Parts: sequence; structure tokens; C-alpha cells
Amino acid sequence: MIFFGASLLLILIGLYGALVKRNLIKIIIGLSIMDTGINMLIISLGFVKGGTAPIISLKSLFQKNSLLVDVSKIVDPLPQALVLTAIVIGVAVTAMALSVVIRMYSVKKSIEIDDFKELKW
Amino acid sequence: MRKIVAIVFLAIIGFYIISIFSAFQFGDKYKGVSEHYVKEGIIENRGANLVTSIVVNYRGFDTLGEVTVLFLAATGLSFLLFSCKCEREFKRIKSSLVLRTATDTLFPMILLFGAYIFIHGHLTPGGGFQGGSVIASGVMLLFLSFRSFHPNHKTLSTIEVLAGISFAGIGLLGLVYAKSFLANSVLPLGQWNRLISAGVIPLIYIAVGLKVGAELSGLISDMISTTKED
Amino acid sequence: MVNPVVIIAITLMAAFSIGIFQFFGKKFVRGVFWLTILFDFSAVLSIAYGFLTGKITKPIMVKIGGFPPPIGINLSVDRFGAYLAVVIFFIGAMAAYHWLNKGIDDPEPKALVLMLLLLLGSTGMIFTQDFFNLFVFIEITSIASYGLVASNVDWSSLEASFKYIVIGSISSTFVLLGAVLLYKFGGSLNMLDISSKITPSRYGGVLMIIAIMFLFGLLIELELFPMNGWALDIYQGANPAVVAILAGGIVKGFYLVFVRSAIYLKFPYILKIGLIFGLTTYLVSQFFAWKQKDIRRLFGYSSVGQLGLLVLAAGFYVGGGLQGIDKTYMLLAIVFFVLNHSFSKSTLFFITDLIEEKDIEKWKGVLKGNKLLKTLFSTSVLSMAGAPPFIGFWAKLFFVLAIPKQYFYVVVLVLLGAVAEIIYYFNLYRITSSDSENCFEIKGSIVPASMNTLVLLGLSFLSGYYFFLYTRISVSTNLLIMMGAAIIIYIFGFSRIFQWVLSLGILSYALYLFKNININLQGFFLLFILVGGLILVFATYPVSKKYSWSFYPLLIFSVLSMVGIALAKEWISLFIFWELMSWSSYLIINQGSKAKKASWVYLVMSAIGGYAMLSGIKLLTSGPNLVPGFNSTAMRYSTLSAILIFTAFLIKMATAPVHIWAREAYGESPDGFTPILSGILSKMGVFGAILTVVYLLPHTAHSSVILYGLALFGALTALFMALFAAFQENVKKVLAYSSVSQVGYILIGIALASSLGYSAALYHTVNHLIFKGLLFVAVAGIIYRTGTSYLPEMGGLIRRMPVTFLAFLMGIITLAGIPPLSGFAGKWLLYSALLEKKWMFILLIAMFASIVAFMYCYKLLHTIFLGQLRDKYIKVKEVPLPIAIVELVLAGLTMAVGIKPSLILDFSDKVVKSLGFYGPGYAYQGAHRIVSKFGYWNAYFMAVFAIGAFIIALVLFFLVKAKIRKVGQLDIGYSGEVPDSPESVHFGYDLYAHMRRAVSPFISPIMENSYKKVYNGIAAFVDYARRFYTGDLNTYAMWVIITLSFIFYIFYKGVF
Amino acid sequence: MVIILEYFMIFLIVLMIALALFAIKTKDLLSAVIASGFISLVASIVYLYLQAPDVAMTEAAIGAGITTLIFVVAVRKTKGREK
Repeated sequence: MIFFGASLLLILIGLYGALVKRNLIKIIIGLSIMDTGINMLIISLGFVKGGTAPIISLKSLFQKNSLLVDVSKIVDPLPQALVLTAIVIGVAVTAMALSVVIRMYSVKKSIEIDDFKELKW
Repeated sequence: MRKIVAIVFLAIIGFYIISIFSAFQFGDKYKGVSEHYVKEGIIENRGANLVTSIVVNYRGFDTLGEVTVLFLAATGLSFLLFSCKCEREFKRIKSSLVLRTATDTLFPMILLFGAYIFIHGHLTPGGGFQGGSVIASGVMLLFLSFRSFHPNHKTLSTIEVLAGISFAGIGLLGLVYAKSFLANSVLPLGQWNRLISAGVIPLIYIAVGLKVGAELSGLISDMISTTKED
Repeated sequence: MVNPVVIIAITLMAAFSIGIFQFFGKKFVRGVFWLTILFDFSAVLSIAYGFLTGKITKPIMVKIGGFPPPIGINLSVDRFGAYLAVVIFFIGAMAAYHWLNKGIDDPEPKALVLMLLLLLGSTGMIFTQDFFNLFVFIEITSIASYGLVASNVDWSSLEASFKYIVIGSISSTFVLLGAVLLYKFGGSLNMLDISSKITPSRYGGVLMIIAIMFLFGLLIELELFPMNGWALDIYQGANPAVVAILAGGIVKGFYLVFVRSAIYLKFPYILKIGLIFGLTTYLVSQFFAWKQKDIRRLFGYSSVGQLGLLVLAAGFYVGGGLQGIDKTYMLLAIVFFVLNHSFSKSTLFFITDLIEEKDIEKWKGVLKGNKLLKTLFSTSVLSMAGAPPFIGFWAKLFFVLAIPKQYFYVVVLVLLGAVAEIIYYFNLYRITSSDSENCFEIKGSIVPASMNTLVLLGLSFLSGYYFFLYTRISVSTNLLIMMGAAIIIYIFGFSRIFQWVLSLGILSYALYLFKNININLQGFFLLFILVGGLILVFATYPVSKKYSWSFYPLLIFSVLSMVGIALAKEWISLFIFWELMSWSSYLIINQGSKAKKASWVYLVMSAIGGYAMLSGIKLLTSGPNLVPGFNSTAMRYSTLSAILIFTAFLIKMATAPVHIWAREAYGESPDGFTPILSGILSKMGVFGAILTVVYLLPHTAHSSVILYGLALFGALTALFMALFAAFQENVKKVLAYSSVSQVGYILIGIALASSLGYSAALYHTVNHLIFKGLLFVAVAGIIYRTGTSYLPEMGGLIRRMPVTFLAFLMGIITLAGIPPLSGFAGKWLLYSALLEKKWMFILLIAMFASIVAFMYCYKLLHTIFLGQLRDKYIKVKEVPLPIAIVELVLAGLTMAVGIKPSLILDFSDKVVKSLGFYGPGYAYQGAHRIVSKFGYWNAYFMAVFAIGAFIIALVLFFLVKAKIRKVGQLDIGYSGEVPDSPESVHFGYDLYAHMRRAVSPFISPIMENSYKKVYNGIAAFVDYARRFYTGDLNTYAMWVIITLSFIFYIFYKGVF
Repeated sequence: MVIILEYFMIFLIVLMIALALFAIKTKDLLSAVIASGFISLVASIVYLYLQAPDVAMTEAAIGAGITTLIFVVAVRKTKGREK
């Protein structure tokens, strides 16, 4: 249960960074913290008490085309697969955002939001 | 002021999201498709690592999308950073002797380790993405230690393209052989828990590993290299 | 048909392979790019074609990985997905072509890769049937757009891109969270599978929060108020080619995904979301755009508004409880809205990039000169603003018809927003079509915009066809074919005389077609329009050369749409042709060189009227009957609907409180068109008013009050407009007020609702066409020769234009209602009718108004023709032949009718009888003696008497002529200076200055000023209010969070 | 043993949140970046506890490694400190 709470807190702290911080890189850091929080939430949603990792590599567990281990003792593999994707997507977005920030810096020599309010109204 | 408003509204959202957790007990059993994956995964795919089975086979389409996202990020990054017609330049401070010597020994091993990870993706934890990023971290080490190092972009691109095309191509082969895109029926499934098993899963993971490795290396090199005007 | 997954695989492979091809050179990359796009486009086209022809009926399900749906991912291509994919690839190809043509910043291969993957991502997003896979494709789409948005030489695109990245990340976070929680909830990620596990009753608990989170992520991408600041910044800052594909294609993909997810999730509050957020977004953006100075941001506001409307429509479609035909209508409305917006808006964005000018004021005169550009721009703007016969109009119409009647306030608000939309779009159009010395170079290729417009035109045709197909409204095919012929006239724009002959040919053919028509109310007006139109169009040829090549097609279009009004059998078809008439007449008036502002006011007033009519018609509908006919008298209608419908007609007649458009629009409209505007077009208001009084008012409560009110309006109009006319110095404006004043008399006649009243109204309608057509045509000829419409610059023209003078004189006599000409009979009938009804107060005003009318009658005649001829007009010739012919024909007509009023009264009698009265309320004694209960009048005797008096006066005039001394124009002068300004040398200037003080409180433009004040007040308010979009990223993000908490609060009724 | 592990997890979680707060609060961008990298690293240990070795590897390699690297590069290129 504390994992849920912790992930939620991470998400909210990350969002708070995006809402309040005036520095562009700080905002991206906030978003990446939020990503971590979400990933952790997904993993903890897939956890099963007393379960093992979804890798069945011991000979004793799988014989003659049938699974010997109790299914409910293996944690849910699907959320893990989803998180794999989510992490990669997260790094892609971060890289994209940072490259935009680098370009913005090369134009205005600043990475403060206050210098990027030209588009409005 | 802004901070207070943010905290208040985030608290409201947090309050509502917490209510979800009352419905999902931590550590509860799961139902639905995952049961199928766990029960039938090995039988259908002969891969010991169920996560790999899901990532490459059951939800292989997601992975194709994921590879695309990374490819997109690498492309977009170099599109943005080099949209002016400046020459690229690679200048960094000189690194220490210790680092350079260590790199000489470590780099091949890191590459090998990365390759191991993605080749054994269907058997052990890890796979294309993990292996690829390990390889990229090896390349990163080269960046740190050698002042004038920069990878050959043509080679990287070629690896990337071939790997990408073979991923999609394997998918299309599945369409030809089994009337279903990305179907795992091009190769025989083989024996469970062997290196050569699980049909096309290792092949796909090798392609993904190479592609991710090349992409991330290119991405890092793009980030680090500067243009002359800076 | 191609397997949909192959589209995705091939596109991906192509995108990957560009990495190698870029080493061979740009040409290879472009080749790969175009081949891929071609393949994709033809593939989705083949699927869409299969759906369209009915070869494919069920959604195409594609298993991926060989696993059945809940286990593996699957694609599901349904009808709308396929259609939308076609649209996306088409617009994507056009945008890419445009961009390549303008030149992409250096790493061109990378840009093409991003473009391909953007299209791929949105296609996948539409096709997939898996919640998590949807998230992946959303991310592909988003990241590709982040990169593309940032790509512009202008650094502001970076700012836009960064804002998009942050808000987009927040959005996709919620989508991801929602998707995973849905998996946890339902045990799978397949949309159908989840859907089968959801029942509405489960929405009491956590499902509500999960669904809200998932849908909210998509809602952010739909740019709903108040969380759409980032989107507007993208529209403003990013490369227009990219914006075109985003606004035209990608956002529609998000929309489809949103609607589909809401359906799968069985979300119960989708209508509330539409009503709260969709409607607010629509209204807010339509008003915020008013004072926008940046053209791209203006279009951005419009796009956002359209999305709001789409969300509202989706709310009704999914959760509005629609069944049967309503649901079909709403679906069609949504499809049409999407198509309209995609093609028009992308065209507009292409055009902004062709002009490369951001400030609206600098667009002044852009459309002058380049016909093709003008056509493209006008088509898109018209379609966006919902002008018939373009697709945006049919969309709006279907939408309004489909909304359930208990949501009438939604209809009103949506139409209000539509008026606001017209206000800013045509403010822009006013600027772009005005004269200016600015020189514009088109930078780039015009091909994409043209292709888009071609598709738009095709779609408009199809959508109109579908409208008539589904509503089963009967429409005369002949009429439509003739309207189509207007396009041929358009094509032959190079030869003005050919256009003229063709127009006359079409009108004559129409007259021939309807020659045997039954004379009832409709038939009467049909003949009236066609005969009057034929005569007046005949006179246009000499003056038409001053105007654009689209003058004749629009003219024919407007006359034929009036025919359509007369032929209408249902209120809806009346509305359609009414709008056609308003818009085409707007476009004609706009061609006047000083008429830009005037035509804008005319259009806005017409739009208010037209939409008031539409909402009134909406109130008339009942149950399944969505297209009420005139005779559906089964139920009692609400007074409100009658008033709303009446508003449209009153505005077109320009009666008292809504007259503000009349002076300038009449005064500045093309001289060839003013006679038609005054003589025929404003009479369509009369037609509609009679229709309403006859068919609608008897079924409402308070009908007698409304009638008396109408009569009062009419009387006041007659009086005040006559007064205003006396103080005008522009000949066309004098006649403008005069026209409105005369229409006031007609309105009194209609309001009497008695047989005598109708007779008076109908008689006067025709009579007014004759003499006002005559006067306006004569004035057109005079302006053509002298080049001025300013009264003090004229004078003494009697010597140069005797024929015109004679005709003009007869027109004035008729106008004044003096026997022997046709004017007298109308007044006699009207006063008799008023006496019969004992409306003495109105009678008093009407009579007083007639006296006031003498003031301007005298002034006109006197100032134009009498007095001294100015030197510069010494060599002026008589008016051109076609005009002279028309003058003489009309003068002959007024004389003939004056002697024999039954020429008109025979027809009006039939009409009055067809309206259910026993007779006209008067009787004939012999051929010329007409009797009512208040007396008799012998037209023949009076004519002889009056002509005799005239001859005696003439003889006397020549006998005493010897005593007149002639003074040369330059004989006046004081202090050694010769005054030459027209005001100081012309005795007719400010003829009634001595009366001005007495009546000044009555002639001050109170109404006009108060309208202006209201407009300026709203404009100032919205100008201030749009500071809501501060440009600050944190604030934008904050609004996202605030909106989410709000949604949680209103939709979630606690687990706690 | 199990109980010690659970306490250790609680410690890690508290550490993560503290790091997150630090990353948001600190004025020095480089420290913030390093802190956020640490969060990922700690998270990957948590994933191991939650029986997700694949994810743990990915998070460590990509989340803590690559992401931090590109952050550091970006911070250096923008020579940034928060105002």
C-alpha cells in the first residue's frame, strides 16, 4: 500500500514542479519524476503478494508442456511489459524536450519561462 | 500564490485518485488476460521470460511502436539541434589516464554484455532495450574518455535502418506465413529454455537491441556534439 | 483492399529506410517519401471506398501476432476511421508538398521522417483497438508533432513546441494512467473486452475516476477551454504547413479516439462534458477572436471553437438520447463539421504561409488582383462561416435539426456563436477584399490550397445532396440546375457581355419554365421576382464593368435563390434559400468600392436574422417531424417562434429598429445591384412576413398584439425613414431611406391581415418595384455618366439627359402617390384598409409620413435635374441604351398601371382569394371605377384630369418663359474668390437646413449609435478577456489541473 | 529477514520522496538532475523487490543512465542555474 502512496506522491510532486517552477529544465525534471511515479504505480499494481518474477527458468517448474507452479504465485507480467514501453517513451520525450530547451537557450540565452511569453492572447 | 493554488488543486486530485486504491488491494491476485499469459505463455512461445513473451509477441505491436518512438526522438533531436547549417564540432576536455585505460578494457566487455542481454532476452531478465542501452552506455564511456571520439553516423544509421527494417520485415513475414502481422510462426518454436528457441523472439530482440543501441548512441553523440557557433 | 497493418508496416519501414537513403541525396529521400504517401493514401482510399460502396459492412478486424483480441493487440478499422485516414493522408500530402515547395530547414530527410511518422501515428491511433497501444500511437503522434512544431525559422515555434511538450506530457500521463487502471479494472486492454465488462451501474465507484482520467487525457488534446492556451500558441507560432496538418488531420484523429473511447467506456456524462466544456470552448473562442490581430491565431481561435462544437455534437450523439433520424442527422453533422474544418482550415493556413504576413491589418487588399487566390480564400472562409451551399452550412443545419428540443438554449447559443464567427471572419474578409496599394507576392505553390478547395467543393456538393436526401425536402431540380449554370457564368468571366446575355437567358428560361404557375402567394412572388429580375438585370450591363467578374454569377445566384424562397414548401427550405440569398447578396454588395464596412454590417444583420429564423424553425419542429411544412397547423406554436422568424423578415425589410444596415448597404452597393436590392430582394421580407402572418400567427397566442406591434413598426418606419431621407446628401442614400420607408407602408398592409390590407401590400410591392427600380436604374445611369452620387455635385442635368429626367419625374410622381400614376392606388387601398380596421393612430402616422415624403421627392428632382449644370458635365451624354430602355419600360408600366390598376390588382385578387378571403375587399364598377366602403376612385377619369392639368401647366410655363433670366454658374462670387466646392455653389445642398433644428432629436442616429455601442462594448470586453491566455506555461498547466479537479468534483459522487 | 526488507523499502521510499522534493527545491540544476537520476536508481531497487527484474534493468539503464546523461549535457549546454 505504501507503494501506491509513494507513487502518487511522486506523481504529484512532479506535477507540482511542472506547475510552479519557472525554469524550463526544472519543469522537465518534474515531468520525469512524474514518469517515475507512474511507472512505479503500474508495477505495484501488478504485484502479487508472495509472488515470484515472471521468469520460469527452473526445470522443476515446467515439465511436459505444463506449468507446475501455482499461477497465483507469479506476479502479473503485463504491467511490467507496459512499463518497459513507458520508460522508453519517457526518455524519448525527455530527449525531445531537452533538445528544444537547448535550442531555446541558443536563441535567447535564457531558460526562464519569463523570457518565453511572446505567444499570448 | 501560485504555489498555494497548485498545492490545493493537486491535493484535490490526489484525494480523488487515492479513492481508486481502495478498490485495488496491494498485492492482490490478477485476472483477465495475464492469467492466459502466465498459463499459456510458455506453451505458446517457449520463452522462459514471460515479460519478453508479452513484449515481443503478445504485444509486439507496442514494441514496434516503442522502437518507433525512440527512433522518432533521435530523428527529432538531430532535426532540431542541427537545423542550422553549421558544422558539427566535437571538443571536450581531456580525460584522465585511468579512465582511458579502463575504457580500453571495459568497452568490449560492455558491448559483449549488452549483446548477451538482448540475445538472452527470452530466457533471462532483460532484452533489446536493456541491452541496447547498455551498449549505448559503453559508447558514452568512449565519449567521456576520448577527446576526439565521435561515432560514424553512417555506420550507426545503417545498423539502425537494417535493424528497423528487419523488425518490420519479420512482422510482414508473419503476415505472409500465418496471415497475421508479427505472428511467431516463421521459425519453429523449439525447446523451452534453450538459446535457440521461442521462434522469432530472439531475432526481434537482437534487432531491437542493435537499433536501440545505435539510436541511443547517435542521440548521445548528437546531444554532446556542439555546433561551431556556440 | 489492403490489410491495414500493412499500411503501418510499410510506412514504418520507409521511415526507417530514409536513414540510409539520405546518404544518396535528397531526391531519393523525397522519392521514398512520396511513394510511401502514395501507397498509404491509395490503401486507405481503397478501404474507405469499400465502406462507401457497401462492399465492406463490418469493421475490419486485424489480429496482430496471431492471437485473438483480448490476448493480443488488434486493429479495428471502421467506417469513420477509414474516412478520417483518407482525410489525414490527403491533407498530410498537401502539407508536405507545400512545405517542400517552400523549402524545409536543412535536415530535410529528418523532417520528412517526422512527417511520415506523424501520419503513421495518427493512423495507428485511429485504427487500434487497444488502450495501451493507443497510448503508444498517441506518443508517436505527439513526439512527431513536437519536433515538427519546433521547426520553423521563427524562434517562437520553439516556445510553442515547449508548451506543447509539457501539456502533452501531462495529457499522455493521464491517458497512460487511465489505460493501466482500466486494465486493472477489467482484466484486459482491449477496448471491446473492457466495454463488455462495463455497465452503467458500475459508474458509482472507482470506474468513474478511471474513465475520467483516461478521457481527460484526450480532452486536453482536444484543446478545450480553459486548457487550450498551448494550442493557440502553436497555431500562432508554428510553421503553417505543420499547423495545417495538425488542425486539419491530427486533432480530428484525437477527436475520433475520444468519441470512440467514450462509447466503449459507456461514459455517462459525455453530454455534460459537451455542454460544459464544448459549448464554453465554442462560445469563448468565437468571441475572443474578434479583436485578434495575428491572423494565424485568429484561425487558431476558430479551430478551437470548431473543436468545441465537435465535442458538443459528440455529447449529443453519444449521450443525448437521440434515436432514429435525429441520430443520423447528428452523425452527418459531425462528419460534415470534420470535413469542412479539415479542408477549409488547412487551406487557410496554407494561404497564410503563401502571404507570409501575420498582422491582419497588413492583409489589406491581399485578394485584389489574384483571382485564384481570391476564390480559394473566399471559398474557405465562406465554408468556415457556414455559408450555403458549402459544407459548413449543411453541417450546421443538420446539427441544429438534430438537437433535442429541450436543449433549445443550446441552439440559441450555438447560433450566437455562429454570428460571432461571421463577425470576425468577415471583418477579415472586409480587410482582405478592400482596396490597397500594397503589392503581394505569393511565396510558394498554390497547388495544395487549390486541391483542398476542389475537394471542399466536391464535398459541399455531396453534403448538399445528402441533406436533401435525408430530410426529404423537395427542391426543384430545374432551379438547382439553373443555379449550377451560375458557375458557367463564373467561368466565362473574361467576357462581360457574354455573362450578361447568359444571365438574361437563364432568367428568361426560368420565366418560361414557370409560366403556367398557379397564382397564389408563391406564384405571385415568383413571377414578381422573375419579371422584375429580368428587367433590372437588363439594365446592369453598362455598369457591370466596374465590378468583379463574379458579379453576374452572384447576381443570378441571388435572383434564383429568391425563386427558391418563393418555391419553398417547408420552413427549412425557405431558410436554405434565404441564406443563399443573403450570402450571395452580401458578396455582391461587398464589390462596391466603399461598401466593405456597409456590406459587413449587412451580413451581420442578415446572419442575426437568418439564425433567428433557424431557431424559430427549430421551435416549430415537433417529435419526429424535423422539417415542418407551412401548413402543419396541428399544434399551437409558441409566440417566441413567430417572433424569431419574423425577426429575419423585419431585418431584410430593414424596418425601424433593425434598419441600421440599409443606408450604407443601399448607398454603397454596386449601382447595378441596388435596384434589385431595393425592388426585389427586400420584398422577400414582405413575402416571408405575409407567410408568417398567414400560416404561423393564427396558431400562436398574442397574435393580435404582435400584429398591432408590426403595424406600429411599419408606420414608424414609414415616417422616420422618410424624415431621414430628406436630410441625406447622397442620391442613393436618399433613395435607400425612401425604399425602407415605402416598405414600412407594405408592412402596415400586412399587419392589417385583412383582405384590403393584403391587397394594398401586394399592390404596393409591385408598384414599389416599378418606381424604385426606375429611380435606382436612372440613378445608376446618372452615376455612370457623371461619376458621382453626391447630390450637390449634380444639378441641371435635365438639359443633358431629357429622357432620364422624364422617367425620373414619373418615378417621383409615383413615389409621392400623386394620381394619375400608379402610386395613388396603393395609398388609397392602404388608407381604406386602415379605416376599415379603425387603426386611427397608425393611419395618422402613415398620412403624415406621406407628407414628409414630399420633402425628399422634391429634393431629388430639384437637385439632380434642375438648376445650373456644372461645367464639367457640359459634355455629359444621355444614359447608356440598356438603362434608357429599362427606364422607359418602367415609366410606361407605371403609367399603364396608373390608368388601369387591375393590371396588378387582378393578380393580387387571386392571391388574396388563395389566402382564404372571399374577395379583395373592394369591387369594380365598370373597368376603371373601384369602390370600397369608404368611397370610390376612377382611375381613368383621374388620369385624364391630371394629364389635362399637366398640359395646362406646361402651356402656362412656356407662355411665361420670357421673363426668366439665365445666370451663368460663375456669375456668383464674393470677396474676389470664386467658390467652387459643391456645397457652396449648389442651392440644393442641405435644402432643409431651416428644418433641421426642429426635427434634430428625431433624425439623430440613435439606433445606429446604440448598436455601435453594444458592438464596441462586447469587443472591448472580449479584447480584455482574452488576456486569460497569459502565454505563461505554468498558468496553462495550472488550468489543466484545475479543470481536472473540477471534473472530478462535478462527476464523482463519492466513494468516501 | 522479510521485515528488515520491508523496513528497507520504507526507507527507500522515504528517500525517493526526499530526493524528489530536493530535486524540485534546489536551485542548482545539476544537483536536481543528479537527484532525479537517483530517484530512478532507487526505483529500480524497488522494482526488484516488486519482482520486476526486467523493469529494474531498464529503469537503471535508461532512467538512471541515459536520461541523467542527456540531462547533464543539457544543463551544461544551457550553463544553467535557476534564478
